Amino acid sequence: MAEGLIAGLVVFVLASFIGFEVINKIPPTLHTPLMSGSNAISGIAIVGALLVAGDRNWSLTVILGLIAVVLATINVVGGFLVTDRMLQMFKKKEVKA
Amino acid sequence: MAEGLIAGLVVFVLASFIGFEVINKIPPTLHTPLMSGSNAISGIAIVGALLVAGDRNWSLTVILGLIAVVLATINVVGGFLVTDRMLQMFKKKEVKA
Amino acid sequence: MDFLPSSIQLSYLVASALFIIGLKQLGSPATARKGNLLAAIGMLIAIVATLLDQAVLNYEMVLIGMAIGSAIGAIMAQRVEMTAMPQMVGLLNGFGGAASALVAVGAFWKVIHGVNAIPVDETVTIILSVLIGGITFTGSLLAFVKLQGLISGSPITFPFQQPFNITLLAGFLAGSAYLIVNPKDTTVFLALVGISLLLGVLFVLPIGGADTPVVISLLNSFSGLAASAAGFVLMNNMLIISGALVGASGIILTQIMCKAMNRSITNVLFSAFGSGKKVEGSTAAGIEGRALRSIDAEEGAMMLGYAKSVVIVPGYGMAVAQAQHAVRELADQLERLGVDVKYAIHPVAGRMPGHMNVLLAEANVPYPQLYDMDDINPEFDRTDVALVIGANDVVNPAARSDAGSPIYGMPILEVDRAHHTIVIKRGMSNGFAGVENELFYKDKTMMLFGSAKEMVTQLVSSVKEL
Amino acid sequence: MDFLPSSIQLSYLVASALFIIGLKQLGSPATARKGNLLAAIGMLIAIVATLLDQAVLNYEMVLIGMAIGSAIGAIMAQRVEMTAMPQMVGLLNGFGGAASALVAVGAFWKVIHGVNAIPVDETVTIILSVLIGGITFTGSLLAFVKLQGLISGSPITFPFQQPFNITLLAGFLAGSAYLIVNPKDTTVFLALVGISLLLGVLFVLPIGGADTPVVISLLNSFSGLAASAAGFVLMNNMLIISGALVGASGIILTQIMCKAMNRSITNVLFSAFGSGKKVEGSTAAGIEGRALRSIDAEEGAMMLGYAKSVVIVPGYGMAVAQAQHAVRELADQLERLGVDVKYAIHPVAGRMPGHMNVLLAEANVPYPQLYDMDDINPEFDRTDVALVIGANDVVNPAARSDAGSPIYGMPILEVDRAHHTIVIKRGMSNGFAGVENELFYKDKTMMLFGSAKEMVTQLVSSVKEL
Ligand SMILES: NC(=O)c1ccc[n+]([C@@H]2O[C@H](COP(=O)([O-])OP(=O)(O)OC[C@H]3O[C@@H](n4cnc5c(N)ncnc54)[C@H](OP(=O)(O)O)[C@@H]3O)[C@@H](O)[C@H]2O)c1
Ligand SMILES: NC(=O)c1ccc[n+]([C@@H]2O[C@H](COP(=O)([O-])OP(=O)(O)OC[C@H]3O[C@@H](n4cnc5c(N)ncnc54)[C@H](OP(=O)(O)O)[C@@H]3O)[C@@H](O)[C@H]2O)c1
Repeated sequence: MAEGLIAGLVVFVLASFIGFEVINKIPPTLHTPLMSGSNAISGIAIVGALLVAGDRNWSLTVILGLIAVVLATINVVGGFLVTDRMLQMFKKKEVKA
Repeated sequence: MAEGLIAGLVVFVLASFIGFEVINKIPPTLHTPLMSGSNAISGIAIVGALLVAGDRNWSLTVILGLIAVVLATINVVGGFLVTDRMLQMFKKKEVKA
Repeated sequence: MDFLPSSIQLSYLVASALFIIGLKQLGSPATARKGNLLAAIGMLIAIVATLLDQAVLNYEMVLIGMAIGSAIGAIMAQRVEMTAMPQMVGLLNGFGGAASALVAVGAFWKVIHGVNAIPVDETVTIILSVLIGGITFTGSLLAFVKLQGLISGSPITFPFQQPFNITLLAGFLAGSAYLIVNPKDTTVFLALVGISLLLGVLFVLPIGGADTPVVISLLNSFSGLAASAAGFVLMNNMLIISGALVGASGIILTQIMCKAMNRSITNVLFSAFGSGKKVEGSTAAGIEGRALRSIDAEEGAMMLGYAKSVVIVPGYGMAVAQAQHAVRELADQLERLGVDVKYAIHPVAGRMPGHMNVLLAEANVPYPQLYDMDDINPEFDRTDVALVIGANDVVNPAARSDAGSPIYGMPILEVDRAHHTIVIKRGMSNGFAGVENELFYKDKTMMLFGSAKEMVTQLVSSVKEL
Repeated sequence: MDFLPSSIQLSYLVASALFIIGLKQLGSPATARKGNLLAAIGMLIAIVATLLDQAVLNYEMVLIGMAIGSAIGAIMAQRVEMTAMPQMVGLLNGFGGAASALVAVGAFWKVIHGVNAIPVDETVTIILSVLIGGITFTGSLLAFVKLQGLISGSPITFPFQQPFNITLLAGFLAGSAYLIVNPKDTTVFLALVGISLLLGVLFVLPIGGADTPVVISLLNSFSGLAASAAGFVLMNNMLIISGALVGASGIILTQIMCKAMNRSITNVLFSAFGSGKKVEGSTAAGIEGRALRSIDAEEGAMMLGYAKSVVIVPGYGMAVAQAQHAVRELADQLERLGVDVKYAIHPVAGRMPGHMNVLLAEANVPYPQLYDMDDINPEFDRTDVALVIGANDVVNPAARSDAGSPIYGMPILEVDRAHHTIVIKRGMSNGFAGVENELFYKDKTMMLFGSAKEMVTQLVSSVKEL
């Protein structure tokens, strides 16, 4: 278990480095879409929710998991769609400019 | 084992992303030191060599490991020192400029 | 808690890579939309891979849950106004945090009903996940409620707030320690959940409505960390990686906002945990009696129409009034007359980073016409008219000159260097930082009082008649 | 093959983070030295942590080995000339590759003498590690030997080279397949080792001496991948992460060099595996009979001393002649006379990326005086004298105009736009790409024949007398 923890830590640290490098390059123009886009990504909690909700036997765990599934799905779907709506505007411009 | 392989793959992919992001930002001025510096880092094979050479009982493995230790140490020590020598020159300038 | 089969792990790796590439592509307007799509595809892969896991048996319920969530999410995304983006992100963010917390609670329930002893590190990660997820949930919801105007946006404080917060935190730590020793104590666990939720509320309560975007960005970072924590609970790289990416992105955006407001993160954090002593009276003495020059739209249109170069400086007021389309039209009309029109975008104009960019993009303003602060400031000397539309703090010269001002040191758009400045706002009320603005009293400044949309529309029709 | 204890794993994580931060800091001249130091500290941590592993028992021998290696490395680092950097990196790189390959061979020996069955993926990673390590080893050594001038630098080809290489590769694949089925077959394994070493030689053999830096950079990338492969063999994150970092860095540098030479990586790779049809005769017809204007150092000094602006364009010849100190002195003298002196650095001037930067830094040229190609090219129109010192291909106008030239399309420094151009070189021999340079025959061009160091020193003394 402690093994897994450290393996997880390694992955976490590396991913954080990537996050900092990648995000730091994004220009201010795109900060609002970035915020909502990364917010959509944080909906990845849905994966955890699915794993927890998947049990056949009803239990508190499953119920909590199902609520989590609904909430996380809202986060994911809403986040990506709203980001796309914003970016669509940027896109249009490009063709014009 | 296949588990470990995938865990390793995850780490490898993440580290590669970091490498690309970080290195891409380095200006041409510093490419030669970068080359020799990253070459020194590739001497990390010394860690593998130590693990392989460490056995108390003599065997072909240990002998190969020891040779690897010598070669990797040359790579590491030579690499970092020569990079430092180069960078020292850049350093001096900075104070002057 | 068991390791997942290889194919799922590999799908997770692909999904993570898509997230990273997607975020990278979000870095340029030309590729941003594709980047968002890639990230969405990554999410889809992650979800499908998870559904194929043998741990997921309860398909019907799960799919129904996802269908409900998708429907709600899609409707929300369609309905929301572009000006309401900050609260939208806040709300979605709260849902994400809640999901992470629920996952941790669910995992807790599973382990305490299992037969095995519960390892310490599992308890620790569960507690952490509940804490971060809980704070994210209630904090984001409260921020949403404030921004949406459902409750007053002004900082809410009460006596002994600081000691109370500290007591709560201490209680949380004590409870955690207890739970680590007695992992199966449900009451203590529920108490910890309760404290986490309460902390989220207390975290956001003392923060003024205008500061909330910073907090939302920070909570966005938290929601990422919550997902990572959930990943540690479930030993799932997918969650850990995506969570870390979001965590980093939120922290960077928070830093950028703080820097542009010339406040430190710790300042925002501490004033958040402390009491809101934000709203201060005017400092610049001697302003009161001074004269303003007020003009009407016709005069304004004359000045603009006969100028060689005009720089438009939009601010929060333009967002509130939804005036962006009118502004675009004004620019079109001016360009028709041969005027050179540029937009100057301050990094914290509005209430979100990039707020103005999104609004102007919505109104079809070509983005090469938008200039960053550093690029446009040297231009003001050569600008005939700077047209300030509902901006205040970001053009306040006190930031440059008045060391006593709360915004002192914040870099500003130097509109006072232009030959003339026209300021559109409804009255003389202050901006977000609550300080007087000497700019309005300068000789070169003309005030055009009224709501941004109305005024700009009037300008447009007057310019048309020139 | 077993997992390492937590504290060691954590040290590895810290060491990896130091590598990353170190590489980041290598990105700016101000922090680069500190970055290198950080990376070295990371390496130290990794080594110490490994020595504390219980698997390492044979302390004395290991420490002796490290002492020997350190001594050799330190001496090499001290002795090497700055101009000999490419071969130094090549040599060190070869050692690193050899170490990785030896680790894999050692691991193979250990497993075949173990009692357990050998899992397929372990065999695969070992084979991979041997292949990459072996190629890196012999390839780098050969590149070193070529660059050092121990053997001729010209491409070496023999009949049926291509089919032979393909046969070898096929043999390697067949052997690998066999070994996966019969993991304990030592003969086949040794054959694979042999083929790997041979492939390294064959990889570099057909590559011209001047192309070798690209190959060294690519092999540097390989040595990183070799370390990663060894990491997969030993299940060691430290090796995997650092290997990936180095792999990425090598690939990026290779790409940069290729792009600046207007060749694709695949072109370099394939012409490497194919035969060297590099050295072509002159293409620009009608050059032969044309007149050159040759001047002596005194005339050159007059032109330089009375110019308002001079741009110095160093190339490989300056490196060979070790003329950088003299060049610096010349610049000093000219500046004393009020001349504005800039250096124009082409991305592939010399034989390594950043080669000129290192040399000029050695000679104490302040780096704000160095201009990238894109920044300096628009300046040439306003430049009185462009002083080309031992550069050839990077200033060859054929790259712009002559679609048949092998360097056509390569971006160049446009010295022919300057009012006058002075070219210092020893004779009329061609540069690396082996093509004639029309620049030398232009009316505005003066040739100053002689070795770079001598000529520049003469220029210095003549300028002093002005
Ligand atoms: N962008 C971010 O990321 C972010 C995040 C957090 C905080 N902030 C802060 O927000 C502030 C942004 O500065 P800003 O200059 O954009 O805005 P501001 O300083 O808040 O000023 C907005 C001005 O617009 C006027 N206004 C309001 N509604 C209007 C309407 N319908 N029509 C016309 N005018 C209207 C208001 O004056 P009247 O009421 O007199 O009309 C007010 O003075 C900065 O202080 C910044 O630090 C920004
Ligand atoms: N930088 C990299 O990363 C890299 C890597 C691989 C390949 N390359 C290639 O290398 C070339 C670099 O171009 P370059 O313009 O720097 O060099 P170049 O084209 O190789 O020309 C060097 C010139 O210097 C002269 N020279 C040699 N020794 C001299 C001395 N002692 N004193 C004075 N002159 C001397 C030579 O002419 P004489 O013999 O007549 O004196 C020769 O024409 C490019 O083609 C590039 O693609 C670069």
